[in-house]
Amino acid sequence: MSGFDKVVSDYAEAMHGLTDGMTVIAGGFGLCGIPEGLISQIKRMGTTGLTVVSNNCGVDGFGLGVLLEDRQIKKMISSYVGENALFEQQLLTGELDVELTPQGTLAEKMRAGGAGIPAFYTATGYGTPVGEGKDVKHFDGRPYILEPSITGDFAIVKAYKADRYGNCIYRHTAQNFNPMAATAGKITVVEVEEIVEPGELDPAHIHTPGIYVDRVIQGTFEKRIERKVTAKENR
Amino acid sequence: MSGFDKVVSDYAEAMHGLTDGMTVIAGGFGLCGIPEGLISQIKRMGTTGLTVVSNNCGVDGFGLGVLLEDRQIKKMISSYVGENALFEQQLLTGELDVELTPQGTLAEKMRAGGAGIPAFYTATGYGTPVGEGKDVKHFDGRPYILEPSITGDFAIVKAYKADRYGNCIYRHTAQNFNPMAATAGKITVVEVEEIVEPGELDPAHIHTPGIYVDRVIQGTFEKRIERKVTAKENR
Amino acid sequence: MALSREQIAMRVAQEFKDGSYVNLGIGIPTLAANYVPPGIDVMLQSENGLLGMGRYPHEDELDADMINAGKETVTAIKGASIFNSAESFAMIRGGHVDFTVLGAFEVDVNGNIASWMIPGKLVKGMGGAMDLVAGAKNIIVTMTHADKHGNSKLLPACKLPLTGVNCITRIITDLAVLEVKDGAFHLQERAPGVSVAEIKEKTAGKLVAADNVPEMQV
Amino acid sequence: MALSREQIAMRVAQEFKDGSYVNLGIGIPTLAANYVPPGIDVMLQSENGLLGMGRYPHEDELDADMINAGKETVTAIKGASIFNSAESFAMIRGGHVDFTVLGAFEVDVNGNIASWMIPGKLVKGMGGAMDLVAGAKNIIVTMTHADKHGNSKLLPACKLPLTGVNCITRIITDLAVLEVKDGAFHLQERAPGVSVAEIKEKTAGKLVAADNVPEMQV
Repeated sequence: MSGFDKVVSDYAEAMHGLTDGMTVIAGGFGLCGIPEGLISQIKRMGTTGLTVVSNNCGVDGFGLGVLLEDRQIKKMISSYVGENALFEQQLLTGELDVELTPQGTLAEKMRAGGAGIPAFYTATGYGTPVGEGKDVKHFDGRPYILEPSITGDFAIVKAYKADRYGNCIYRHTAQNFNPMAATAGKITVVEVEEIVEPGELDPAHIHTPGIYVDRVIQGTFEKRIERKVTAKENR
Repeated sequence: MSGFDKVVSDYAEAMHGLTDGMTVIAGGFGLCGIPEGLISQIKRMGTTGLTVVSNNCGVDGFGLGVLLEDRQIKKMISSYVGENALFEQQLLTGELDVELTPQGTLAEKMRAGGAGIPAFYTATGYGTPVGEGKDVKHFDGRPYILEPSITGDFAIVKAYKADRYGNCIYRHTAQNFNPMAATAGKITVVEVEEIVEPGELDPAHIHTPGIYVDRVIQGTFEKRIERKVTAKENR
Repeated sequence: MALSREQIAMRVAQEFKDGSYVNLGIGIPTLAANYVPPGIDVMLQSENGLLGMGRYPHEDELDADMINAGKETVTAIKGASIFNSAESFAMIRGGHVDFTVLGAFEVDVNGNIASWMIPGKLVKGMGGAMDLVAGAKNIIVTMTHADKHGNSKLLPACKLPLTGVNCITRIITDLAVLEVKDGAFHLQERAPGVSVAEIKEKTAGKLVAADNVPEMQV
Repeated sequence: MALSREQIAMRVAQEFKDGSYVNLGIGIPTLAANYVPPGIDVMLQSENGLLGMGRYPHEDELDADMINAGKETVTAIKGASIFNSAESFAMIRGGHVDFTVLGAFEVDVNGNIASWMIPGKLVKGMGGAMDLVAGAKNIIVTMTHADKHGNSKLLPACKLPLTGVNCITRIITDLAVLEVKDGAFHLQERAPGVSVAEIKEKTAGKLVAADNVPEMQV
């Protein structure tokens, strides 16, 4: 089954084909479950004019935040700016085009993009700035807005383990947006902690079937913690 | 956490509240992964005028097919009549109202119903009898039809294991429509092969989180095989 | 006297019913988890994909892959489930979460809420708040009755960009418990020692109060 | 001579590229799995929720929970994945399946296909066929060129209720391989010993054929 072997050996090969002006969908929530090495590779490549779809844009100096430093990102589609000062600054100065999108709508847009559903109705955002200019339809007397799906030229994903065929599992809450991102890229690249042989993952518990995955690369991860909070009570 | 204990002790309690004219969403594909005991309970209750949403309607004398015998079903929403003679006969005589729905659209309608999405666009069925009378919209030059979601008064589901909180896992291809059905019932009842204690199932590999589940009952299953085909070659 | 943050959280926790699935926003809402009354069990949903959120971890349990929606390190209870963001918001949008508790900048008499943006000043993004107010069965807003300049946050009409429309039915502030219906704030309870007159004065939107308004039990 | 079912299946299998994800309908399409050329690997998707379908089971491997979309007992290969029906059709609808092979009652010069219903006679339901023809990247229709009464199944316009519109680009019958484009059937290959004239005669829709049409290699 060598035709299904998705493993690539270096980051250049992993992100081969990424060019200026492309759309990149990235998994991760805050700094949790982010494809650290693939992001570094994009920084190294210096690709510019990117549209990046990701719930957050990392923090200053880590995660997707590093792509803001060299102005590689033209537009962010995110739900949360949070405490990323450079993100907020580039947003307020208008340097960066930001399409703030509710978190659940963002997740569903990625899923819909991967699933061949071009648009869906949701109550989320009706009557708010998010709903402005969008098609409204009533169902059972309640107003909903039409939200188009999202697909990307590339999807960059962080998984825990993947087999050579690209079947992936995620660890704990590092799952987050990764499975949806994986479905929505024309080229989907997965960076993993461990590559295993086909048959090692339980077929019934695979989070992302390999059909969505084009390339798999073994990564090393810093796994920075954004907010370390520990229990005050003794055990 | 007794408030989260969903386990009920008998079938009467499991299907309590089902009344004439209700909509029941059922998991299962053919005879695989069907809630055998819950179906028997509906037959025992003699509830009539039901709308049943299920990919198939069992076979003559087994699965949902038994509900056709006493004319308990007023309407079926299914993708496949197949070799169920009584189903086909009641359809052709007009005794049974049948809304034939493409399999993928049916699965997505259930998922959307559970996920608070009232309708979505799909290319499936455009230009066919399925698309007749439905809203059409073009995206990227291609026509799509608007499909409304489905919810039910009850959802009846077959799982492999569930814990007391209603977290479920499915076995092999007995998963099929069950996870979507589970999300789309006002009251969701799950019949399982084994009830386990909370903590026994790996949190990252639960197929149906307990939040969707109202009642869990231990069942016994015949698991009839519809088409037994075996390998001709020797090992 | 006006309630402390902890007391507001205590009063919020009294709303929960046994067996409730609850999503708590950052700040006062999160504190409510500490004050769930005896005999009542709730399960916490964190919208990044965790149902059955537990306590904070001890040092040796710290795990970068185990966080909540506030990006804090957490643990999971026995019987928890972990899933992707689409599934998490399917739960929320589909109305499967029983209670959502969140903060706000402003709420008005029509149940509109503004909580995510102050134009020209503060842009944090809406995160999951718009989905939560559009989806949850019961939404409880917790906030101080007035901002730090003394301006009422309970208005005839929200001025800031909205998070959701006609969705807020219950508000718990440092001064009062209010129900929102029929275009008015209906005073249900007042903080111990706080008069109806004071609450009326600090409520810019229409306030309806009975003759006898009981004190909160906190 | 017209091809046998097995020969049609053989010719279908020549279409597959190494590393293709393939969904095979019931009947001749399923047979194609037996004739995949050496050096080519395909992974079979079964729309009830299985990617990486394997051979039929031996008696001692029989498992009621392990079936394919034809409801037959099957096995899974190493590296298979199993998932729910919504996920399965997300793959199909989203264009992730490379090849779909299915049977048909009729196909017309505009790439329309009818395969699921004969009014008043046969109502089996469309199953997953409508999703498959709307979603897959390459769709191959396999069927006999004419029905058992000798009537052509390649028409100027389908008469039966449609399964999908403008979606069929490739047809493999017992007589020919045809491409559908620009409102005509374009003859690519003919069955060994079958003349272009015979194919033309048995094709009711417009047929375009070059002077030299090669024979199929089966």
